[in-house]
Amino acid sequence: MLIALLILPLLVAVAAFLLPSDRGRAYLVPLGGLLHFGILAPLVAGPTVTSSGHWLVFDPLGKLVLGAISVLYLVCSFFVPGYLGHYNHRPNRFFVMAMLGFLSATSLVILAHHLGLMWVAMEATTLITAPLIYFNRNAKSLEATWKYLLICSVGIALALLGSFFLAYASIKNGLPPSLLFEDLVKLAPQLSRPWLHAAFALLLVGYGTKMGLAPMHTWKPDAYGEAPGIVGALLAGGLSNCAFIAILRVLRISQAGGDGVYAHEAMVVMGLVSMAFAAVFMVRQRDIKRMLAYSSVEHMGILVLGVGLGGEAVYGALLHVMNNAATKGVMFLAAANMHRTYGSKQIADIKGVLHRLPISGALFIAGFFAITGSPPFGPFVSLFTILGQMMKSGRFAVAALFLALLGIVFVGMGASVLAIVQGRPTALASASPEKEKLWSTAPIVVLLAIVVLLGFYVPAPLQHLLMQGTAMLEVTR
Amino acid sequence: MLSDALQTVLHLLVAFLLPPLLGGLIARTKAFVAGRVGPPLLQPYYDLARLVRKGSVISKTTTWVFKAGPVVSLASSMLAILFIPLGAHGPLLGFSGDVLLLVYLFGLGRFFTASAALDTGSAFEGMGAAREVSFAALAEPAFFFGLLCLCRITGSFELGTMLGPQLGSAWIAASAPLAMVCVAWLIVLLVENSRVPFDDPRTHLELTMVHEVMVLDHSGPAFGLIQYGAALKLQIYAAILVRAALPITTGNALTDWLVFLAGLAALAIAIGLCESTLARLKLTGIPKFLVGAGLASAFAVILLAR
Amino acid sequence: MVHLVDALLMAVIILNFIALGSSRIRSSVRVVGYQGVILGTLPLIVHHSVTWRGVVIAMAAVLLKGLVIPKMLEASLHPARAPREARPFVGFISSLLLGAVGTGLALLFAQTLPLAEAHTGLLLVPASLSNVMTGFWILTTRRTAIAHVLGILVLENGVFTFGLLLLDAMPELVEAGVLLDVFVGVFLMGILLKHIDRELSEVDIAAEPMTILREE
Amino acid sequence: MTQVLLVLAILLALGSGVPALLGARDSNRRQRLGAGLVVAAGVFALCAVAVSALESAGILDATVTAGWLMRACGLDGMQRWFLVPIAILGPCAAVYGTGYWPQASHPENGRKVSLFLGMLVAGLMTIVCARNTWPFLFGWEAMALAAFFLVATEDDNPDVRQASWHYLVATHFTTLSLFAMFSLMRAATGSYDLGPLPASISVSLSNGLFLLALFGFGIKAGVFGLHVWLPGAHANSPSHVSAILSGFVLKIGIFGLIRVLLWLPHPQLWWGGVILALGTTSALYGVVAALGQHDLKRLLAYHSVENIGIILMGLGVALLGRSLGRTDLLILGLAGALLHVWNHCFFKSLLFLAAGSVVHAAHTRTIDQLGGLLRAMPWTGAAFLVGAVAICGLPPLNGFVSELLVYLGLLRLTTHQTGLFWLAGALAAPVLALVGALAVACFVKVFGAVFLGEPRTHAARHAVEAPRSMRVPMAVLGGLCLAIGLASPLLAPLLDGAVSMWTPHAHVRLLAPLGSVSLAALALVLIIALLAFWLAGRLRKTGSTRAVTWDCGYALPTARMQYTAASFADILTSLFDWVLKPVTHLTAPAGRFPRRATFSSHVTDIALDHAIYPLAERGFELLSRLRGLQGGRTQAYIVYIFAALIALLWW
Repeated sequence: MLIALLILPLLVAVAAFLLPSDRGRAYLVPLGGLLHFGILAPLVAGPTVTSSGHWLVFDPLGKLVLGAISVLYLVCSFFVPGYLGHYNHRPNRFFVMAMLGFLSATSLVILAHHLGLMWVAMEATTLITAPLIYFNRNAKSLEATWKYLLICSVGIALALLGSFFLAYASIKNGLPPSLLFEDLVKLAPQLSRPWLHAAFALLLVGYGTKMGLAPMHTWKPDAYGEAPGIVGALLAGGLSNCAFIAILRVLRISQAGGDGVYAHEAMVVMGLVSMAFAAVFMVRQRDIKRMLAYSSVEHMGILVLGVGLGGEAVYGALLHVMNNAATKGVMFLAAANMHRTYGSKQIADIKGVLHRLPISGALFIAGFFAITGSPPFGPFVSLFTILGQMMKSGRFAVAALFLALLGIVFVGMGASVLAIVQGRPTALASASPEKEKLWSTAPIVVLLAIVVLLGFYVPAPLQHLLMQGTAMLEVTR
Repeated sequence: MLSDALQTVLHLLVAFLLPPLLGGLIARTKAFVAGRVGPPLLQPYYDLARLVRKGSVISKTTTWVFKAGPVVSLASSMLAILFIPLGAHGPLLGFSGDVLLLVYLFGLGRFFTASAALDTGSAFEGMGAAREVSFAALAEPAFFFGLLCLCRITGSFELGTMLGPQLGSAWIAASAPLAMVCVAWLIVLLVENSRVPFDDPRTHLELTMVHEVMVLDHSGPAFGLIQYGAALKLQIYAAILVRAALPITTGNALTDWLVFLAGLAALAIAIGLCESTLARLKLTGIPKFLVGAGLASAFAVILLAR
Repeated sequence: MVHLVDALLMAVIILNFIALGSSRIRSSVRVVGYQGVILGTLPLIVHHSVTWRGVVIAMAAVLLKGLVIPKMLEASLHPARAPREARPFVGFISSLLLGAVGTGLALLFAQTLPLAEAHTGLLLVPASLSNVMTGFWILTTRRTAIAHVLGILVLENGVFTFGLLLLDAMPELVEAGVLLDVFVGVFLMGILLKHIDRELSEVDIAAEPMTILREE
Repeated sequence: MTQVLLVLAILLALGSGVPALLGARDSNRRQRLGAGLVVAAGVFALCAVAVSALESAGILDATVTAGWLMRACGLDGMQRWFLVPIAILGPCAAVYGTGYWPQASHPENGRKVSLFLGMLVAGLMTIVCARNTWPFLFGWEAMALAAFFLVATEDDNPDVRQASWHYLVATHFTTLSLFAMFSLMRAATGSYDLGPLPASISVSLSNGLFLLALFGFGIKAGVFGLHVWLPGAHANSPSHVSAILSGFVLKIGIFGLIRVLLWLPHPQLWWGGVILALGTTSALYGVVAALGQHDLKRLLAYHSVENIGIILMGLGVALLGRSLGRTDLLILGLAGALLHVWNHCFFKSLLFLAAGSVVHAAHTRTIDQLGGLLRAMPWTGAAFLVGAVAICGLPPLNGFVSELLVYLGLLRLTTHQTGLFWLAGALAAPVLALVGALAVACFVKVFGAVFLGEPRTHAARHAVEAPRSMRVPMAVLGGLCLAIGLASPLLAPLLDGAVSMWTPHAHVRLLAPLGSVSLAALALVLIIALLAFWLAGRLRKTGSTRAVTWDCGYALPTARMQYTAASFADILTSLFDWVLKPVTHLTAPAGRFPRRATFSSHVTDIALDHAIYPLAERGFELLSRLRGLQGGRTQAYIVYIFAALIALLWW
């Protein structure tokens, strides 16, 4: 069954390659999404599934993250045919294939329980998203893709070195050579501490580059800024979370190996640094998508910060994975609608969205309130839980910094968001024929509904998974 | 000896019939100093009687607010005087905190008098109203710090007690603060009742008036109400000041009344002398003077903290 | 055996210095190719038991790293327009010095990590870290896009060197995957290099290329 | 039962905008339906208050609610006290809105206003009855965001945009400090349920919580220094929204402060001192700034700062009493503050509604472009007059009663014998008196300039009275002002219930002469009536003639000769120009035949224009300097990666 999750999207991708019609091909993306979700749903509801040889394991952490990605992908995929129809002068064969391959690659990252396999899958996601970022085929998107590939390659190389270090940590002490996570966790107490220590640093930096933690985030604003909105949504809500889960898996080994204090503190610092970097660049940001990219940096920081704090903040962070994915989806898709209508993603050019595109505008501003942690949206619950842990463990300085940075981000982001949604639309935008259609708004509404629902109520199965996931990351000393 | 009932009747008579006489006394004093014969002492009463019988000229611009001005300001003064002790005789009404009622009743009167002035749409009356409310606002702290002194000394917030028999002994313990309060209150009295050196009721140039210019358009019975109300107000301030300065309670009602009335008369004569000898202050100098008075009475409070 | 390995590793390190010091891109590409060839053959020497799958992977590595990738990179260099020089921010002498410092630091860092008995005395870890540092220097001191690709290749060669310590632990499937990923990555970069070449005019190249996307 | 009624009320209010949202953009009928729903919500809320009062008195036992709901919400004495005003004000504003902001004439934003007005009321109700952190914060943000959208109703106007932005930033800082405060409280109690904190927590934690509450709720309440959002938001939103903002949204800050202060152990003496000092400063600054305003609604907004100051003065006295162990101070101060919450809610919203009618009729908020409206708009004028007299704290209306309680608290503090704390009272009370007198000056100015004299512009000349849907809410609020002024003892049981949350078995009437005040007010009304009757009789008998205003012999006065509001306030504003820092623009007449000469001046806000803006500007400047970090060079980016790696390895 797990193999099907990996193979089916690839099969659909092959179909996309063979299908001659550009219009028809676009519909393969929702088809792939549906298939993936259809296989995934019963698996998530069921017990932990392990493939023969333990290379692929579908554990609670994986269920949480892959579930979020699958839902986000499914919802976003309904946006794709209309979107590609709008740009019907561009060939979409590689775009559609990459979209489907993305699904397969991300699934593999999350399912993989082998350090090397996970690395291979992670690198595959980088390679497969590059054509997605280059969709617009202009100088800017070229530069963005280049930087994305280059910086992520450096990061991923360091991650590979870290994986090797980790493997060597067991060989050094004469343990049976295995790169399976479960084995590593089991053997962790006997691993060589210096190697483990260095491995965690390398892996945190390496996968942190992919996740977009500052100061390794530098590719993010460029890539998110130049990629189509829907790709931005998938990168922010999907790919980043893949890297996050990779870090979590390594963290478990580090914890079990007795190096947990260092790992946790490193994550706390990294999280705060990411929030700070994001805050700096979100103030007076001129580009709407870059703004969202920095927001993604901020929230990736919050994720590692939460996990670094431990306790109930881990629960908060895991919940925040869902919240952030859905909310980023809302914002990126709404931004894509604005970009199409206004023909620009410069904040100075976009005005009066609430008048011109009332639904997208309302959704965008709702997404803004959600992502900045306002009740009653989902992110509030997760942020508040993380904050609660800070107070509980008496880390008042961290809490003060956290809140101050949230405040700066709110001010920075709010000024831009309000400048966009309020006011009178420009003459250019009023003249544009673009209209709000079902395909361009319904997916966003669904995502926002999820965000609101998660704010009021965490469904019991999800709650169960979250508790299991939290238990997996509990510090055992 | 005067019976209680008789004293109450006397109190009412002094409260409501005496006020115009103070004005007469002041005018008489001024005439005396100027070497004139001056109007009879009872002239204010004749004026009132004449006004009540006269017809009125009312501006076309005005509304009912114009007529409400005199009514409300007189009504508030009439209610206020019931809470004032006249000499050693306690007030007719009283409750803990009535001192605040007094302050705010004057505020109510001021509100409506000034509004009535603005109702005419006249630039001069607007000017007068502006001056009236501004100066009154600045006089407020001076008056209030004095009240606070009395509150702290007597431990009561009821005018009857604050100005009651304890005050006599308090003068021995806290003479300096009380003296300062009396000075500050004299200034407040002069400001609130539009006397020289802060205002000149006898001036003939509207541009320089404060209170009188506000009522330029009133005539007839309404103007009568205003004049009577002004007299009542003077009486209230005078009664408070006299009691604060002369807190003599002999136990003999007749003596007490005589002391009080003599005090009132002396105050009226003093005001008359002031008006005869002092020049009117420059308009822009008045706020400074008022702030100074406020600081003086604030200093009195701080003196109590020793 | 050990001496042979160490000698080859020394060669790798020396190639690093050549790559750092050479001013012509074409020769750098070749240098990196030679490195690839050496590293591709090393597993066969280090490995105690030679399996046929190991041989296949080694052959593939030699082929890809030593031949295909360098050829591809050379092909992406437009004969007329492409820059011949690597145009570094830092002069070549300084580059060399930096490389020496980097290699020294790498050696120092390698000293802090304890090795298994079988591996003590081998130059594997220092060589690996030296490659990583060299890759880093190339990446940060060169201006042109193709130099950056070379930097990445050197960096990855370093990681690959370290992988030699783990030959027993790493399943061949994963090894193959790593190799494939590296190749596809460089392949994609090669495609992009062509596009970059097409997009940028001479003027752009003379100025600072690829810096449109930034915060002001 | 209480809980069920509460939930119903909240849901009704929350959903009141839905019919409008689903209907046509210009459907007045849907809007009226929505207003009806808000009225129903108000009725349910009042029923809940009654039921819970009966339940707590042991007269009624109607507990039919599930446990979790009981934990989520409920009504104690304090909550009942705060629920009543919003249950009255919400419906009044909604009904007023049907006449003032009909969807048919505002198709572009009418539905938005209906929707968020309901949400605002629902949020406020939720906050008041919340017993747990989550509903409290949900209600809080619903309130905050709904208010934001309401302030931003006319977002094509740059002033409105700026005002809504200031509001949004301010309210989010409140939210963040509430996050910190509630999570700290949770850490102390181990539960998200709201309630007293254990005495085991440290004094410094208690102090920290006090400061957080003061900052967070202080922003919402509009305490001086944190009031920066308030004038703009009140001035630029539709008037019925301003009414709720000023009438109750500010009070919710007070509500939060009062509740949290009760729960904190180790009350320090300096808490009361700080609050008293802040209150005094706010009161004085509010009224002084109001004097300098040219915009009718802005002026009213600054008076909100003033009145919040008065409420805080009462609260400060109560806190000092609590720390000093003086129950009498506590009861008087708290009762004064609480009663002033009601009173300010009623008279300030009355004033805003009346101001709304003026704007509705004359299409301007500039005081000096109005005038003489009383003749065209007798009801509105009368309503404004009632509000003005009440806000100045003048008898016989309600403002006097609450200010009297605060004064009594201050005076009692003044007579406190030990220590030097009494000086705080002795310095604050005269300031309050000054504030009262300045308020009189200010409202004489407004009432005179807007309603009296001659109309100054064409628009003012052609104003017409507001429709009945706008007059009825004003009448209700005005009636309440009068009723509380004349019959305050009737409120004593409810007030006792609220005050008893702080000190058991409080009886306000034992300390405060509510009965005497009512009698005095009645006597005053009676005397006024008799005198008015007499004067009317005399005038009829002696006869009167109509003529032009006597203007010292000038026979043809025009409206432009009238004293303007700005001139009226000049004596006082020039006295305070060191705090108002007015900006003047002068085009002096020049040449032999001078063309147009103009002069204008406006006062600035000391906190916004002289503290926050320069500071924010500095901060942003600093941040901009860091932007070079993302300078576009890949090489630098790779250096970052290695720097991070080395830092982590070095650690």
